[in-house]
Amino acid sequence: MSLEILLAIAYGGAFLTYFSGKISQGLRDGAAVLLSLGTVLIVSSFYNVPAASVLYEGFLGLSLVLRMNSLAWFFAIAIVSFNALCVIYSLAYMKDRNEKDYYYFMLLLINAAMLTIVLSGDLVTFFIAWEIMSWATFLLISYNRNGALQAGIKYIVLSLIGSMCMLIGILSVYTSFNTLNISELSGQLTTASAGYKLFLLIIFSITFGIKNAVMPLHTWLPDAYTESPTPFSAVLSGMLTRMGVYGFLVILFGIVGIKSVLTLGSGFISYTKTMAWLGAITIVIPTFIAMLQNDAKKLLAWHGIGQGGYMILGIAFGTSLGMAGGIFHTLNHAIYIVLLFLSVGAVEYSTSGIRDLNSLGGLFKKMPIAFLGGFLGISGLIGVPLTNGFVSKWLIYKTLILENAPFLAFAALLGTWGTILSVYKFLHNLYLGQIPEKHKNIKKTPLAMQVPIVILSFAIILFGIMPGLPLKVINSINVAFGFSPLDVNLWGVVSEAGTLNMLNIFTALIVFGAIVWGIFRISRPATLTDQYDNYAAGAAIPKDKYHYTVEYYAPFYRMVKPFLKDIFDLLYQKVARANDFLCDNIRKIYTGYVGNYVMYIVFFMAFLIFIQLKWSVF
Amino acid sequence: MNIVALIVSPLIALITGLFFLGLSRKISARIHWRYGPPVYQPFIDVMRAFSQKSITHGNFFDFGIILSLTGTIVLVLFLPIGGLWALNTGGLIMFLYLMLLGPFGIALSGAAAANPNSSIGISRNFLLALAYEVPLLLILLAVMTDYNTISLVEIVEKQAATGMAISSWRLVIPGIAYFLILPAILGLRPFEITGAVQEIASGPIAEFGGKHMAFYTLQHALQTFVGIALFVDIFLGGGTLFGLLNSLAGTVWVDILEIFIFLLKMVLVLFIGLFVNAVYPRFRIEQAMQYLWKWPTLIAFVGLVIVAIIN
Amino acid sequence: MRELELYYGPQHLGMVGNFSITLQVEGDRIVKASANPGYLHRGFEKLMEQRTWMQNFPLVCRINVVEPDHMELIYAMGVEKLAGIEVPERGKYVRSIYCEMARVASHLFGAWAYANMLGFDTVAHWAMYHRDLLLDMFEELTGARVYHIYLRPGGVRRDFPDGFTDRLVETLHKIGGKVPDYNATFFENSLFRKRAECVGIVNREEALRMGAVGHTLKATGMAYDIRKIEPYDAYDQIDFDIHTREKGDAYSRLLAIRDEMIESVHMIFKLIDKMPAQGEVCTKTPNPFKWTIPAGDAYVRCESSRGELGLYMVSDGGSKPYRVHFNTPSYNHGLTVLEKALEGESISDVGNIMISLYVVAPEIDR
Amino acid sequence: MVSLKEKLLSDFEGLKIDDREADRLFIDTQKEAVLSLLSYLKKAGYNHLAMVSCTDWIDEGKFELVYIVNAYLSGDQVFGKKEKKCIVIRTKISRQSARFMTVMEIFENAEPYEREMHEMFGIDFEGHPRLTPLMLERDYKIPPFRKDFDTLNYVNNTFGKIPSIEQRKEGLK
Amino acid sequence: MDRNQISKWLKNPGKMAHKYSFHVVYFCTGCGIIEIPPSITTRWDAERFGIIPVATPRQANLFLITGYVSTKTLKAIIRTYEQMPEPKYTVAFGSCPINGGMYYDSYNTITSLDKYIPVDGYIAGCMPRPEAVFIGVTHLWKLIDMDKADGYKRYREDYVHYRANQEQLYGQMDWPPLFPVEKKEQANL
Repeated sequence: MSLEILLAIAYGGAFLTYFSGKISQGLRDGAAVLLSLGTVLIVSSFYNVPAASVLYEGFLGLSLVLRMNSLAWFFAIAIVSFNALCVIYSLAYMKDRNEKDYYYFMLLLINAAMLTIVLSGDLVTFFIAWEIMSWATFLLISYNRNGALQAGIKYIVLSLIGSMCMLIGILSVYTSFNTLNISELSGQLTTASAGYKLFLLIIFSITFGIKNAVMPLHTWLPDAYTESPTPFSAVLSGMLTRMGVYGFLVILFGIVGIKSVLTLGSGFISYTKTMAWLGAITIVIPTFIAMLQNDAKKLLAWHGIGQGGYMILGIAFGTSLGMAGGIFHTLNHAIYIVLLFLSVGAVEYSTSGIRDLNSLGGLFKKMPIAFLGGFLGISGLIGVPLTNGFVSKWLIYKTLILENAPFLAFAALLGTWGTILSVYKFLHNLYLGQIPEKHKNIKKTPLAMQVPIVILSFAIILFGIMPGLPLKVINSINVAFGFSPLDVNLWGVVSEAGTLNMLNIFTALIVFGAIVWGIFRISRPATLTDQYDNYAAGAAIPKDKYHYTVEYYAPFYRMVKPFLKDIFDLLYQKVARANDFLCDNIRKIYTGYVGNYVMYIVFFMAFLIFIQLKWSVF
Repeated sequence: MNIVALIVSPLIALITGLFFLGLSRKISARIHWRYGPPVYQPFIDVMRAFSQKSITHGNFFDFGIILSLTGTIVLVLFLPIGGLWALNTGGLIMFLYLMLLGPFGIALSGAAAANPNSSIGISRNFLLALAYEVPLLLILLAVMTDYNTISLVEIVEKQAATGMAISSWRLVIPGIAYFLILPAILGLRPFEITGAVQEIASGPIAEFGGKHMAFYTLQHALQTFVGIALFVDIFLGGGTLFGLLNSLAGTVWVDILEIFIFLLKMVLVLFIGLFVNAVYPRFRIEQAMQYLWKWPTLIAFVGLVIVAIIN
Repeated sequence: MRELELYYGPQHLGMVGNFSITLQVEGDRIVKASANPGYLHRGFEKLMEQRTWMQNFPLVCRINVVEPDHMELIYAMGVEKLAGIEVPERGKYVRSIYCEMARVASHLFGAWAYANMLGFDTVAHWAMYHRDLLLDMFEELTGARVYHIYLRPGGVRRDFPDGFTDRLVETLHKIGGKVPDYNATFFENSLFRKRAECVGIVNREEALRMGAVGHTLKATGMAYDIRKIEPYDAYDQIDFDIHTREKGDAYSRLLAIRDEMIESVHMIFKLIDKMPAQGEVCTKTPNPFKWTIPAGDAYVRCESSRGELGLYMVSDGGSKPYRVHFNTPSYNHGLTVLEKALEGESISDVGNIMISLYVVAPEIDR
Repeated sequence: MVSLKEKLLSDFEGLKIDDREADRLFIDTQKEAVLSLLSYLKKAGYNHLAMVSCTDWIDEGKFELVYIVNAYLSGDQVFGKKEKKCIVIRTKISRQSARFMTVMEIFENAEPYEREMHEMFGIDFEGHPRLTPLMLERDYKIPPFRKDFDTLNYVNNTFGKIPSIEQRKEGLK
Repeated sequence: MDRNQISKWLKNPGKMAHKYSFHVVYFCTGCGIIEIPPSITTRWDAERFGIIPVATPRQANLFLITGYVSTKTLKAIIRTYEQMPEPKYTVAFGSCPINGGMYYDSYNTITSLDKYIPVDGYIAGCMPRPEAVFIGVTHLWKLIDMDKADGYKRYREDYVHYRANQEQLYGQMDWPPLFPVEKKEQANL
């Protein structure tokens, strides 16, 4: 099967779904599920099968190329799998919503666009797919209207700034080397001057940094994650945002080449060091902001930013260990953040739209599957041993310590300990504690929601105990980029200083867990009691008023709020004011449609192209 | 060695930990001008708790406490007790993460009990953990950077060759910082915030009774053991005694003696800690955080900077 | 947003006495506190209407378990005023010494409670030990550890035993000798100051408005002390100081208590020095079973260890009181001042503030 | 120098003032005058409400409300400024329709006292923000502090009627 | 520790452990509380015998009821007693819980406590001295040895009656029955 057919199915499927929705709801749902499962099958058949094909010859004199290699496959399989799970989940979640045709169409279109991005062998295809993805995402973020529209506009404005940068980069590359084919470029760029490389890296870093929400460029993300429909939030956080990481990988290792990247700058100021520090900042600050959030999805959104920092930190060092950690973490993060979003979605579904952490509680007996998802999800997010998050974080920490960057390691570890606090609050306020009276008879979680949660929960444990499964694929990516492969087996890393063997720990935990559990069982059985039979200093429990949720870490809030508030409020306000200023000015010239913003940008780009063609300054 | 250690080291830790709990009660009693309970009192308490019929708030309530105890036992396997260790994979990072399982399990269990006192206690516990983790991470990173390894066993072995880490000037600063945060790790008096009985009715364990309480006591004993043992392992050279045992090398006696020396060092550390804790009231949580983020963090940071510059 | 109601007491280790505070909490801050007394309500004032004038002594001391002696004193004073009985000179001194001993014991109990509340076990144990030494003196004097029933209308039940004053002085020296230790480990401990300073502030204006008395008022700079304003017994015979503090927080209240305790010890020394060597200690009263007291009403007051203690008593000319109403200092402190002082404070400081206001539950409930 | 008694007599009508004791002033007044008298005294420096009490004169069919105010004299102040240290104001209200005005606007700390009076004597204080039970949890048909409430009888009828466990078991057989 | 002790420990460790590890839950139900602090602190040091106060009833096995019991307090006592895990022992302090003591005619204090919850031992006196607490505890040891400290068993067996008494006093209780109560079995007194 060739790559064109894959893409044809992906794009065609999106349209097919849309039009079948006009005929019947069931047909559309069936088509969406079948097509997304079909793409999973097709992509998985490409395992270890490198492929390349020319999609279209002579687009503005360039050929559009598709190629499948290990990196592309790794991302492609993740994209289509998560997409399939989210489509299945949507069947139940979106049941009572309007405009479902539009929703499924956009979801599948985004899937196809992402697939095109990872499969594209040249920068033009890359750019076109990137644009399709961005616009479709914008439309889907704004699905809920009102606040969502604001979030969408925030997203698209930043996205367009990113695209603009990328276009500049692509144009300058084209003028310099007369080709946009990635594999050809990687050979030619070695000859370029250091300054040019740095320029290229920075311009692309802005693009991918915006997409991956690296710290100063992250402002679009919290709102977008919070406002979009929850299954799409999952896709957005799981894979779409991580297209930034893919971009970094392609530009750093695929085009510029790691050896030349590492030579850029020296001492304290170098490209990789800066990137690593940005990553570290991206870990620490959002993690602590997440602690202040009261909206379940917003809390996860801030973690989405924070976890992105680990990936950047991993790949910035350009060692095989760090690379493995960074790429593996991309996958792991996708698994648990998708799981967490789906879990929140289930709560939202059952409680008819409540996701305020201050007003829920005690749902774990009512929705055990969603709770399982939430519990394993936060375990992965923290990186509790035996969950997947641990392995990738371990790889990253180890890279940092062995590369003699203890302060970066400190930032990364501190981020983890901040994560514990906020995600524990998440779990506690949603699922544990006292259940409110009105939630005692909530809707059951439908099967279509349970299945993806169970699958992802299983994946968390599986990759946690057998990290060798994905690490072997990642090893082949490492090899493709010219690194020495890691010595991995099924259970972990074998022959590095300080080995990791999850089997040992798994066995130890199982054995001792069995012993402890055995002792627990043979000692006197405990009586099961109601939540109202509880210690309250001798009084009867006040119903609905005996759950500690509001300002869970109140002393800490009081301590930290002044610091976090000042810095970030100022930053936000500045960004917002600048945005307002920009928009106001545009509004003066144009009538105020969203499309006009784009017009403006297109004109600007045309201007840049003109300058480039005339004087070739870039 | 490994198989022996797998069985022996949790037992040693459990017994020593409970003994330490009893010892600390005895010593504080003497500071109060009292006679105090027998040293084996915690054993009786655990036995009594086991024989009581507790209540449970559901399976997750049970799961939390089991996870907590299991995690702490597995944590002990990573600790070299003298020359005795069972597991050595993942290094100190793994150790740090496993240290989390104990409080995390208690937290899950306490939250499943649906008691706000528990929840407040847990929130305090996590905040305190965050507060002391900051200096602790700096300290451990300084050690790891100095020895350029992440393996705990290698650290102990390298110390055996050179004497105590705390006698080398680079690591004496992190050592001091560790000693400052040790009461916080052990939950001793100025930092006895989590289970402050007079404030939040013993916090996370407010709903624990019977076997749950017994499990918690065992976990607490192990936690106490681990907190002190980590200090002894990283800074006081584990079971070695300035090479005095070299003459006996190769015999079984070395292993046994090393364990004894290790435990003796631990008792010494405990004693000093207890004398500090007897003359302080407990902090408010934000005061504890401010303290921990001030001096210990500063000292640990200086230590890490020095180590990082030298490497 | 879900409200949280926390119950602080009655079954709570941080609650000294059977009292309950319902806290509405946001984060760890108290939004609203409402005191919930009555767990110890026995209807004393009703019961006393059904017993004769002398039978009421066992009841009256049980109103305040921490410091029963001032309760006896106020009741005796009330009866004396209604019946027009005078106390002999030596009896006055014995009464004053007895009451100051009770004040020291009560303040030591307060120190125990305060130290215990902050997890300050060592000091708590010391304070309780020293209080026990004083209770031994009480036992020698009256035959009981806690409820002494030593006072009676017209004086005291019996004179001091031989050598009692020497042993009392010795005991007080023993306790006083530990004051530097207390200062070093407790009152001037930097950590303790961090906990107690700027907590539960009741400034002078608020204190006056809410009718605070005793050390709560002394901590705001008001030297309001009945022993000075309306001297009873032998207090006008000796000179003593009223120690005040300015800030009105928990720490200054505690220091006011400490200073008062030390001053009390000095007062006992002065009283012993000045006491007439010989003399009656009690005026003769009629047969208690036939004793009737002329009709009328009286309001008497004295300074207990927690502040102004008042008694309004009505007699209808019979053998039993017609109406008795105690005005106890904890009543205001526990029901009005405490609720205000707790607002906006952290839940870690509930016990801290409560003990610093020295709320004794049975006194409220009666 | 006009004494306080004369001043009060000139400013208020229908007061019966008794100053038999050196530092007490007992005032009997009409119930309408209580509020104005209290605020007058507060302005005159008697700014501390020591207590609010009540006596049940069952033979007369009256409740006698007693307000005791005194001056917050500080030890270092000159005592001559206040000629009487305590002032006791007594007023009688009907026992059948026991209601009165709250004095909380004048003295804030009257709140628990009035709550207690409400509970123990069944007097309604108009304008009081929370007349919820303070001490008692049980319902008593007659408020317990009234003279016609027989405690021993009540105890025998309530606690005495509750059988012991053995008796209950016997009853089953 | 004599040999008798050792054989007892071996025979029934749980029971022996209960004897030497009394975790006390108490609250000031009355005057008796004033002698608790002396008995757990320096002078008498109850911790010698393993007696220490704990915060919540869940962790306790000994309930000290320290003095007269008002009706409002009785509710809290029942609640606390029911939350204690079995085996649990109750010791009541002073004369008042036995028969009302000097408050025999008070409208707000109950006269005999054992109508509402089972009491394993009484320490008579007003007030009992701290020594009496220890004598009470040693007496409780003997009772435990003889299996006569069976208040919790009686409570379980006769729960219907206890509950009926409680409901007779309070009307409807705030919490559901601890043990299942069958309606027809309910006493008809």
